[in-house]
Amino acid sequence: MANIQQEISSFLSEATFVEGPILEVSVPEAKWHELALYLHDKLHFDYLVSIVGMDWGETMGCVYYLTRTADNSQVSVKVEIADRENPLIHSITDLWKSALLYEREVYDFFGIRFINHPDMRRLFLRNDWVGYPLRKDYNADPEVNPIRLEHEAVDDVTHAIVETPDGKLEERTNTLFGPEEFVVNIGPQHPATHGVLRLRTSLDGENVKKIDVYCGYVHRGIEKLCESLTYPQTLHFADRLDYLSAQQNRHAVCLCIEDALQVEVPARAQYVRTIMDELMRISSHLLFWSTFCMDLGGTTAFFYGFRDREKILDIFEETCGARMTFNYYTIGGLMADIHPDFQRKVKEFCAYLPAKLKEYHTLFTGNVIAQQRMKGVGLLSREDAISYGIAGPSGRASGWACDVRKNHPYALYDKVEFNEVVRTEGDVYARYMVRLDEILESIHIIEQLIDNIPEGDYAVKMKPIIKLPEGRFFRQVEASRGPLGIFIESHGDKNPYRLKINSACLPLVGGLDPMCRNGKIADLIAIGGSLDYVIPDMDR
Amino acid sequence: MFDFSIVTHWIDNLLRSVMPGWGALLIEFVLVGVVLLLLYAVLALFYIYFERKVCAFFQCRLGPNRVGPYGIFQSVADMFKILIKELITLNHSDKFLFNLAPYLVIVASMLAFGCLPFGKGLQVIDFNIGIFFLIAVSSIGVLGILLAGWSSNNKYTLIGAIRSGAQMVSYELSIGFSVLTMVVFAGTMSITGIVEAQSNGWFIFTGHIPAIVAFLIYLVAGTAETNRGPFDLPEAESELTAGYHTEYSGIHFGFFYLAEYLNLFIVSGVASLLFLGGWMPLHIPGWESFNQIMDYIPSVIWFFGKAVVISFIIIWFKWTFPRLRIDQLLRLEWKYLLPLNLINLFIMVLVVIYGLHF
Amino acid sequence: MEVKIKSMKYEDFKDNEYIEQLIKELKASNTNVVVGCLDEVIDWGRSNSLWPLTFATSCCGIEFMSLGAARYDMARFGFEVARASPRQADFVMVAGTIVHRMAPVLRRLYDQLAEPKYVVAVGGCAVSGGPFRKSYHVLKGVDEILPVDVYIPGCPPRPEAMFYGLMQLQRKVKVEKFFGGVNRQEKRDKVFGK
Amino acid sequence: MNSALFVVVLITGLALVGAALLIAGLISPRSFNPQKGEAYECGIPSRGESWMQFKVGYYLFAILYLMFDVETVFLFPWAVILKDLGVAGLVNILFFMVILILGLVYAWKKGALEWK
Repeated sequence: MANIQQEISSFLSEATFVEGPILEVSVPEAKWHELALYLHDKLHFDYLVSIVGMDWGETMGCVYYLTRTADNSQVSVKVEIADRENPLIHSITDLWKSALLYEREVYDFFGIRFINHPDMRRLFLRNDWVGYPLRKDYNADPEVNPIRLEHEAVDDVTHAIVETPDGKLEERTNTLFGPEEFVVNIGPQHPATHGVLRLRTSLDGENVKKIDVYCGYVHRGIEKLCESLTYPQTLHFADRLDYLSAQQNRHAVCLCIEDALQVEVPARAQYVRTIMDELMRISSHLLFWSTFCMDLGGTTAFFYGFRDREKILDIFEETCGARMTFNYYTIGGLMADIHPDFQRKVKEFCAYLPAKLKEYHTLFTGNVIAQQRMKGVGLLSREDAISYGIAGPSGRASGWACDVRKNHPYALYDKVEFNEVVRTEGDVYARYMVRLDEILESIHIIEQLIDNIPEGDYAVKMKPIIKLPEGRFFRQVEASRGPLGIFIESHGDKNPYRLKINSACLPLVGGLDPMCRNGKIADLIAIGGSLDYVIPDMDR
Repeated sequence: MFDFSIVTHWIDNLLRSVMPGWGALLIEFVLVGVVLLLLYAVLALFYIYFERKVCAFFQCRLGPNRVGPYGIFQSVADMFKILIKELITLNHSDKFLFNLAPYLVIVASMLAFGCLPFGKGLQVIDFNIGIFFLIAVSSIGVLGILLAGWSSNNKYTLIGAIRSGAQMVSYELSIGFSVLTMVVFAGTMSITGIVEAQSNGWFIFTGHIPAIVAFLIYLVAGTAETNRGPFDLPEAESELTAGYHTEYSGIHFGFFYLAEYLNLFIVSGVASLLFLGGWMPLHIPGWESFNQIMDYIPSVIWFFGKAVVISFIIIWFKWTFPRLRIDQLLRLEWKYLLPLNLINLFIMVLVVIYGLHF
Repeated sequence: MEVKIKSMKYEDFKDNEYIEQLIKELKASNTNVVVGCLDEVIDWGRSNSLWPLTFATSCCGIEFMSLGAARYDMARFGFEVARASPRQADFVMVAGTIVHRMAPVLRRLYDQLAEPKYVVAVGGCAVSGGPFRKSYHVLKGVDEILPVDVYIPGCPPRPEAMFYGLMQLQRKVKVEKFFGGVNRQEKRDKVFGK
Repeated sequence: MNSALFVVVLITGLALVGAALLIAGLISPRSFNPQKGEAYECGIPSRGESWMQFKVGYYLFAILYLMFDVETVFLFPWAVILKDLGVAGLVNILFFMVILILGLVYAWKKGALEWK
């Protein structure tokens, strides 16, 4: 850590540092791209985890979180600019591909435009939206942005600000789709996009030429809502983000807040949290299997997957009282103790599932047609996976060992023994197999813990009003679809100054276009299914 | 074995005894039409119900069970509803072709339906080139699908239609060749002739290996012809929303829905008449008493029983296999089925010429 | 008159006033016997064959999927065929949050549904905006842009609750007057002018 | 008699469609709004026409099909009388078949059977 600080300060004397769990570097905007180049090329920070847009009142800016995949060391860079009217920051899309979507998101929420970004359109909001909602001075009057029932104009060109070699800024337009192209909308209302994602797809017969992703069809403004809620209240949104990894999401928020407060969570709660996380992962992967098979046309598989998922939901329901939005974890522990039958049922389930997995493999994995549809389709190299930030099971299928549970262990993951499932093919089949194998690993984790849940409190008693100390906090957990990061900037109040959810699914759609090019429509469906994105998670 | 031509002749004589010949003929024609229509509708409804129940049991569900005992009126309710649903007219479609498409689809399946021998002496159209005619008319259906997809002026339907064009056209070949193989064996194209030729044993038994291969190819190609099962690319729901009939509503859509199930029946009916002896009971040479018992089962039951069993297999395909991709679909046909078919035809010719069959 | 739904007792529907009101209106309108009988047949067919549009935006959509899956199996009631094309669907289950960007899309889907069509608002978000009610980008209930027939509260509602709501929809369909009621022929000129 | 029955079946099919459409047209409900008649494309207005030039790959298979289907038509009459012709019939038709198969081999070698 100190090492990185030295290297950066020797490279750039203007940089100032704030020590913390993650080193924070502040640079002036003019030097930012230079530093980014240095971080990427010389220090090998090849994974851009997140770009957090910020509005500090007087100034605006971004906080970048970077990771070096070689040793998983992290660094964050803060770039601050004073011009609120026409904020401009240099883009880093030339270094990290995941910035393509992240910077558009910042533009959408804060109006910060990125120099040299090829595509400065709004990401989540309509292109005729007035104002930038996450700015502190946003006019929230419904009169300004009423519900519009006319369709937004289709844009076939994008606008960009380009810096010419002599340092001048120029407005340019880039063509997305030519007038003669056969452009089909796949989604928002489409059975295979797993929700309301819109893919504008240019087709040549059956072949996909280009995909342009439109998000925001279920953008609910959670980050803005959190700013007016107290910390315990913000928790309940976590369940509704990626509802298929509800427990893990909530775990992330709790971890972040507990970290800031430096609360020690009782052992019993740690055990239960780990087990619940893994159960959630199993249920999510089962749902992945069901829907993926259905996308490929194997309808019966859908029913088998759901049949077994219901068994997990039964276990959840007994303890948490709900089938989907559990509201179970809380700051400092759990909402309630586990149900007396919990251990017995979980053990029964762990004994039941492996046999069923074999059945899945005979039904679907071994099928000739399924194999032909999956193998060699949607290739993603390790470098691309890192550059596009495609982590989680999809990244591990490309040979990138990116499991947060191993790299930055939380809860009990450093105490249990499990393998990180990594495959190297990087195709649809690998992504499919990684998930099915992860189910077995999760069962293995649960089996190690379930008999050893210690007695004791399930939660520490917290003060009725929770106030976080000032500072920036960032925690990640491994959700079912990849690392979910929670960023909180606290100004010492009872509600967060800014809460940013770094979703695991947004980078996944960023990688759709390169993966699907020159494939067939059917491949697009298979690739989309294998990435297993959840739209409300990426839209927030 | 009861010959249904006795009944038809009796009705014919009765009518002729009370009215002039042309009147009797007219009434007979109307009767034929009505019976055919009823049979068509009832079969389609039965098949819809049958498929739902079968797939429900594959999927550990119950399937429809609220409307009528065991839900048997479910498909009736569906048809009622579809009949009175709105027919949407599109703004920028080719209206003539849009409206023509369902006619083509239904008429094609109706004509093919009329060719099937439902029982002994129970057949509407019986040409000496019957099986040839059957293949010819059933392939009109693809025109309907093409027109439906093209005329809607919708990108999904267009892709669906063109997919189905490439698919149907390819698998038509396999159907043609496997039927040809059986025609070589039977030595006749007349449907009655083919069935009569199987009185001593069904072709699938007497024609041994080439007949079995032809049967398997026919099953695969027939599944593809009906746009079902792993070959449902033209209406691939997860890719093209509803495929070529995305824009069809109400009874317009109902026609495609009906025809899909009727085509399933026709394909299995043809399979049963070519390979499993049509309405011919199971006869095993030498087991006279067994054969006599088999003869007591009415021919109609034999035919429908065989057809339903084959349909069950085709439904089984659908609910087991994932969907093929278009290039795999065409590769399967042109690189595997077609050469296999040609070789199989050759073997069959040798078998026939040298009398190697039973 | 009782509106019967198989295997669900009349008393088990807790809010009968609305249906009673519909029946009263039906009786007051004095249809003749033939039309009345036809109506009954048609309503029987329609209520037992309501096909949903496969539409879901968020959490409730997963529960909607469980509704179709093995344990709950909505095919039993005749909600068998979830159609992906609005031309062939009978009702749209608005399962999940509807946001500003989605509003025109949903409206278009509703417009493109073939008559007779129904809307079921599933879950807190579709009913009122739910936990996101105060957000800048969320509709405060889907009834701001569509006429809703049945509301199913919950976050997300349990599949049993969804069944209850769907049965309510069936009951509503059962007492509808088809001739001169639901099928009144709207004039094209009224919408488009001459 | 058979051709008359053929017409009867044809008319039955037409009548089925016609009658059902008539009933549906008479009693089915109607509603009008500007968006209804437009193409359904996942709830988004379409961009441009969908009637446009389409990839040639599909037609290639149609042409191949033509070649083979016409040949099968010629084979059918031969198939019926094969038993009478015997080995001579086989030898004669072999010439024909070989040319046909050569066509397939040629197409295969040319890569026409590969979807592009």
